[in-house]
Amino acid sequence: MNIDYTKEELEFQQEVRTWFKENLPEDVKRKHQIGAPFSKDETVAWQKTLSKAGYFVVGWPEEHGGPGWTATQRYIFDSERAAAGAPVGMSMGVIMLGPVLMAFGTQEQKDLYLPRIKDCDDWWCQGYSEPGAGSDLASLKTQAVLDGDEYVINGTKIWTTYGHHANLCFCLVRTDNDCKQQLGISFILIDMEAEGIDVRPIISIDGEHHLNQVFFDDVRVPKKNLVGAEGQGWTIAKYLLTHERTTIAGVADSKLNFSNLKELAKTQTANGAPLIEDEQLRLKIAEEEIKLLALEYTNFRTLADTAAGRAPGPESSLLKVKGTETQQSLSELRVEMAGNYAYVWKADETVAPAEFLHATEQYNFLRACTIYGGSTEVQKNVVAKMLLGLK
Amino acid sequence: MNIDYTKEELEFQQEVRTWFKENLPEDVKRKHQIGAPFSKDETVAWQKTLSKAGYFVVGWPEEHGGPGWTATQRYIFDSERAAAGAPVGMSMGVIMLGPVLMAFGTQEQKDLYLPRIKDCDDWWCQGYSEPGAGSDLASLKTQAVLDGDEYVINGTKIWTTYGHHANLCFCLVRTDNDCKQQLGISFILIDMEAEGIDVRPIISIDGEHHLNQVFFDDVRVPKKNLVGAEGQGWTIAKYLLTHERTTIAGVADSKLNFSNLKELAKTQTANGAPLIEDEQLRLKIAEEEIKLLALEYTNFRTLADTAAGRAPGPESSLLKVKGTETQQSLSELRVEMAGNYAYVWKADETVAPAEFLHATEQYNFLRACTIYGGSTEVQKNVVAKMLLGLK
Amino acid sequence: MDFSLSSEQKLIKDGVEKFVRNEYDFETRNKIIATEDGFDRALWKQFAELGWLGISFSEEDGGFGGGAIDTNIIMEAFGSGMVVEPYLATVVLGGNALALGGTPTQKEEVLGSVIAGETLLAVAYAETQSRFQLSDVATTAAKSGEQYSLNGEKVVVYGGAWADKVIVSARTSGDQMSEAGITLFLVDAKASGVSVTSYQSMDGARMANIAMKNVTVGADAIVGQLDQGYALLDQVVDSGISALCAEAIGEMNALFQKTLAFVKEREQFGVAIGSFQTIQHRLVDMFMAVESSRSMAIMNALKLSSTDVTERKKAVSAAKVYIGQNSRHCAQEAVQLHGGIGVTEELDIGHYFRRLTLFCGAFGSTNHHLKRFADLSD
Amino acid sequence: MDFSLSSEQKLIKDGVEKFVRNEYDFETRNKIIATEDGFDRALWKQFAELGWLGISFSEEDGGFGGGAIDTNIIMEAFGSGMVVEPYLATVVLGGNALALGGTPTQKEEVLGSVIAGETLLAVAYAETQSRFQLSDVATTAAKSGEQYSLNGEKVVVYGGAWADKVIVSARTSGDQMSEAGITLFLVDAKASGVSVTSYQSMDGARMANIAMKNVTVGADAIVGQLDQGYALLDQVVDSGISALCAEAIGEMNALFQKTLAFVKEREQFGVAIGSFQTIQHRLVDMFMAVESSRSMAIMNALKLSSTDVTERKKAVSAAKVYIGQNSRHCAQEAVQLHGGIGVTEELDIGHYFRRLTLFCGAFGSTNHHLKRFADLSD
Repeated sequence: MNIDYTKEELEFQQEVRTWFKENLPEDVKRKHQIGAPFSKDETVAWQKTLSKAGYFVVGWPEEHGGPGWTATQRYIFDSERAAAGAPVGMSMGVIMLGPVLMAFGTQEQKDLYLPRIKDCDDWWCQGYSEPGAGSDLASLKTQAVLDGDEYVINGTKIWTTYGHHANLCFCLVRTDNDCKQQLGISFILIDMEAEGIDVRPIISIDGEHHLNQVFFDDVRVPKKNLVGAEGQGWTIAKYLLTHERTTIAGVADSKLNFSNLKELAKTQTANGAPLIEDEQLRLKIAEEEIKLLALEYTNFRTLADTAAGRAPGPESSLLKVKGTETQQSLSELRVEMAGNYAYVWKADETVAPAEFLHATEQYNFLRACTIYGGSTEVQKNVVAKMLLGLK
Repeated sequence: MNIDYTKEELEFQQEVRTWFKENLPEDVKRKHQIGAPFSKDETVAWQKTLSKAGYFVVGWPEEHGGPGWTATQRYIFDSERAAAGAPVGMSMGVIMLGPVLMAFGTQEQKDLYLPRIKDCDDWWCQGYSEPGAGSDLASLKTQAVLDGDEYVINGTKIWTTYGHHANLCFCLVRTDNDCKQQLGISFILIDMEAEGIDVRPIISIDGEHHLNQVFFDDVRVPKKNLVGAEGQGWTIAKYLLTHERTTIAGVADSKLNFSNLKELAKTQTANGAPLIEDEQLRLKIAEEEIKLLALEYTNFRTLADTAAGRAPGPESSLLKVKGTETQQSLSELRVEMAGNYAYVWKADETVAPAEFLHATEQYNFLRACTIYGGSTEVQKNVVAKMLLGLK
Repeated sequence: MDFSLSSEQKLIKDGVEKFVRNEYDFETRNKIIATEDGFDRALWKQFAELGWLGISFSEEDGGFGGGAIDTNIIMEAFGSGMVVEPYLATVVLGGNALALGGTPTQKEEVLGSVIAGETLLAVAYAETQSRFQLSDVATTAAKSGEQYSLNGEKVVVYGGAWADKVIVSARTSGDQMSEAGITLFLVDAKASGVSVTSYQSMDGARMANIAMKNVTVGADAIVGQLDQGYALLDQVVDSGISALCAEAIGEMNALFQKTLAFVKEREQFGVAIGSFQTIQHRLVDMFMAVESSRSMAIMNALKLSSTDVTERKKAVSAAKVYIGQNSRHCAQEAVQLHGGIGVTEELDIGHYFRRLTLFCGAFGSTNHHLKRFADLSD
Repeated sequence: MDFSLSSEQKLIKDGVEKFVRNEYDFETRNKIIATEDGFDRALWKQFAELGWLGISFSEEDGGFGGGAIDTNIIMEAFGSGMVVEPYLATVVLGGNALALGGTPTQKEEVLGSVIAGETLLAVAYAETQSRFQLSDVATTAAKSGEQYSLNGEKVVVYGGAWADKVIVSARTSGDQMSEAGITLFLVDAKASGVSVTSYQSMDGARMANIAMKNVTVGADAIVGQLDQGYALLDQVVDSGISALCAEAIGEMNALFQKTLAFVKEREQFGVAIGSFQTIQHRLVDMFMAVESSRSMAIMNALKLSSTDVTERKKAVSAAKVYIGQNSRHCAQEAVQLHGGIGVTEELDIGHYFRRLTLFCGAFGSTNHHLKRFADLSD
């Protein structure tokens, strides 16, 4: 048992570290640090930079244009990326659709979409949730009816993250109403510019536009856009959710966030003394650091499993639950430290220090992280049933 | 709205305060303060002292030999009793059986038992729980079959507090197996010296003998010992549980315990300084004081309801839940303050300071207070169904 | 010992609750906060006509002789509808400052006008560096002749965007951190040298930073005693905290009631989610949080007028800590139990959440008041 | 990066687990702690024969060249059965003190005898006034000629009732609180002037207070360097904490497994209580507590031999805090979910509860280590 890197891994670490040092623009770093929102253009520009360096589709194998890294390399890259203060990017195509196409897509689909994802030429969004379905994903109602060579799609999807930025959507639709719920679901790719699609904004609790409701009114989609077989959608969705969970835990980013907060506690003052001289805050910070350490080593253990060729199992649920709790408690800590400035809303630096301008926005927004990607309650149900055998 | 006492109430308070000052023996006070266990003789002696002063059956109306106090007077008495450092005594007869007999008993039963309870001549125990029944009280199995003028009782009761001290037992038994569970239960009084009764000790997690399992093997009980009608046992039991809950909350005793702890924090030292100079401990103590204040005012509100003639409703469940949580967290605080001495078990003052000798015993023993008298989980089920209408 | 309301108090309670129910629904509120002004002056007039603005003031000051309990009744009902009109800033903070420390002239001219709904007030004490410490005052009031010249900046002033007059803490002597040497001044918001930078607070209301550059006032602008303003300010802020605690109860209770209704209706996996035991116990925990917090708000109101200053301050800090912790719990649970819809602007849940988040930090965070309580208890 | 066990380690693990399962059930343990001695000397011999007592020591010291991971494997398995034999006191604390600081003679004579199962050790540092502070030493070792005379009392000494030799911290120079000036001495428990008052600790094991009155030892009794004993003691105690954390994992996991089995079997209201969602989620929380704690124990073991002392100390304190909090949670939940039977002597649950309660305070409470961690992190 050891946590040492090999010589090659240390060299790789150095290489990545140097790249971020030389290529991460100051303004991107600053925005990320204070939690300010990014525009679509800003996001795309940064992702294209990553892409040119071969640092965008980091989890992909070489045969599909990825770097073919080991699990440890991926971990090193993500740690360095986060430690450098670089945002992870809104890459649903990379993390979610890519692996699905590699596993279930036709050769034509792979040839068409994977290179465009790799080069950050498409913006994919995800069409899973529906109003009324919530955590009960399998009850989805959006219909896809085959008409000649096309599916005709009717229904609505909700919580579509950055649907207003996306030109493509991977979507779960119902192709069969007469079988067991889960077996009637298919996975299909939809052009967001197609006729009959209406994207309406949902403003989040942080006052920003991240989410949308998407309406489909007789939208025609070529049959060849089906991924996998008809009725295979639920299998694909589950495959994908497991991949999503470990990412959502966001350990590396929480570590950066924490060290920023700790620095703030030393530099910001109250009553003439640094905030950290308040014993209560000092111990709270220590406690967060300890919790992060536990999260990091749990992450290591999952990583070691992945590296050993075992698929991330229900244990990834734990990581999701604990990781998102940590994100929330760190955002609470920032609000705490902001003091009076926590009340300020959508103001600028003339009114409050930049470090605290977005503190409550983030606190608000992160309430969602224990809801999306399978809520904490659903994760616990899964663990109870799958791991503990409780019925 | 006000929390002021009337002139008469203030005089009453003074009277009670003086009595305790003059009549509470130092050794009883000290034992209670450090949480040392009392023998049967010690308990009876103290209760007889209370009884002679008219301070034993404090909740009883005048017609049955009680003082006929108002709810406020009862509150004042209990506060003064606790503040004086006097134990409440093991008075199941007073708190539980007394009210039941007054409401459901025959004249003969009243005449026979109530005076003896008042004078502390009998020690009553409670026969409710059974192995396997737990929180599902209504599933009890102990049978009482009528045979002439006597019931013949077979079965077993568990968690019988001080059953080894008791000469009498009030008991729930099944008199009918063919109706709805709840309707087949009766309430009966049993002589603990009767033939066929076997009392076996259960040692608690604090290493002390408080509890017992009682076995009934063809125990014959006169029919006149039935309280209420056959099948009325469940109604009586519910009546009784409501009475029990507010008592279990133990707000006044927690207040005394808290002020003892705070005093200890000022007088005991670590690294040459009083414990309370540790900021973390100081704030923890402050937090406990604040929680106690909330509990006290919730208690006031329930009291005001009772004083206004409304029976304590499901709100008493809240008091039970919060009150027992407080008892547990105060006991944790004492263990925390005991430092190294918390590990010492059944030792004496040559080994560790008296204040900490019983710290872990109490911490251990109080784990039970969220289990007995209707566990926290059961209380929450009750509130969810009765108050919130959740099904 | 009596925890019941008088018949007058019951009338007020019914009145305010009815108003919120019938005239201040979520949609109405959204429209109000979207206006340039950010609050509804017509409604404010209506409050004045109903007597709500004068309820807690003595009859000789033009009020109705009520007290903290009456204030709490109004604030709790306002909380249930997240009323943004500046009752706290104008009536509770500003009004109390004048009622407790105002000269006869100030009372007659300004407090009377407040009760009539014609003047809006704010109390401005926080500064960039001061965080929650009332005694940390860098703003100066230099005397020259019979006049005082005020210089400095006050930040995050509740209702500061709307105030006609602002009661400002300034240093007339002593060090920046000392309690002695602070004086309160009544300053006209339109006076020369006053500049108000207003902005939204996270609950949709308006706050302001208020800068003063050579603002000249006379000695008749002093509220309370020269150099003795700290104790008065402390008492005024305590009354604000007490009122805000009551408002928080209204918000917590609204969240609890709405969440309870939601879990009874919302179906997942073919049944109402309120049938899941985990959800049931979490609702019970919310209910307990609301009811215990209510006990604390009552405790606080009963002790607010205590002549024992330590007792008052302990009560206020205890309530702030306890209701702070419990309201945070309720707010987070309400959002989590609502799921996705709970984190949108569309539903009122998120707005209650923000309002309670603001409450937790207002006039001193939970941690600040826990320490204050501990200091007073030693 | 590799989190797997070597094949030797797997063998040890299987061996110790098998021993606990087959030869150390709850009834056996109860019999052992009820004996006068309070532990089983025959079993101790067996541990020696199996090589368990020497596993973590270097080959030149007569051991098998293992490390903290190996110690943890044994301690976790011992934890699963609450083994009371003095592995922690003798092998981990005493053994490490000699391995790290012993003279060649001490190693040959004493450590060798420890590994052979013939000598039992204890490390005695706590005093009445010292609480968790290793540097607070009032016991004195006054030099006269070539001899030292020890005076003072050590309290709550782990395994102190059984020890043949005790490693004692005493002050050879400096103030009572100073880190400098502390020396460790190897003292024979039967030496003239040593009196041992032994008693039960709450887990059924035996502890002792050890008083020394004019106990005379030579300079060859010094373990480590004169006046430099603090750093060594600190490292020794850290190794003890690390091992105890592993033991706690064994106990937590046993509680989790037993509670899981219980809720699947126990019926109330006609169904297994494990079918209630609240119970299910609480089991999941316990499971998460065990697994995250395991991560921390691994972290700790990996950093224990770090030459960066701050890194080592931070790791140890972090693990103590985290596993302390989580083990308390698990222990309380296990008892609560078992209901009445969970608070009796009869069932093992209450015994695990007590053992974990002891763990939480051992070698510094959660609060003590949280502060130590914060001090090291600033």
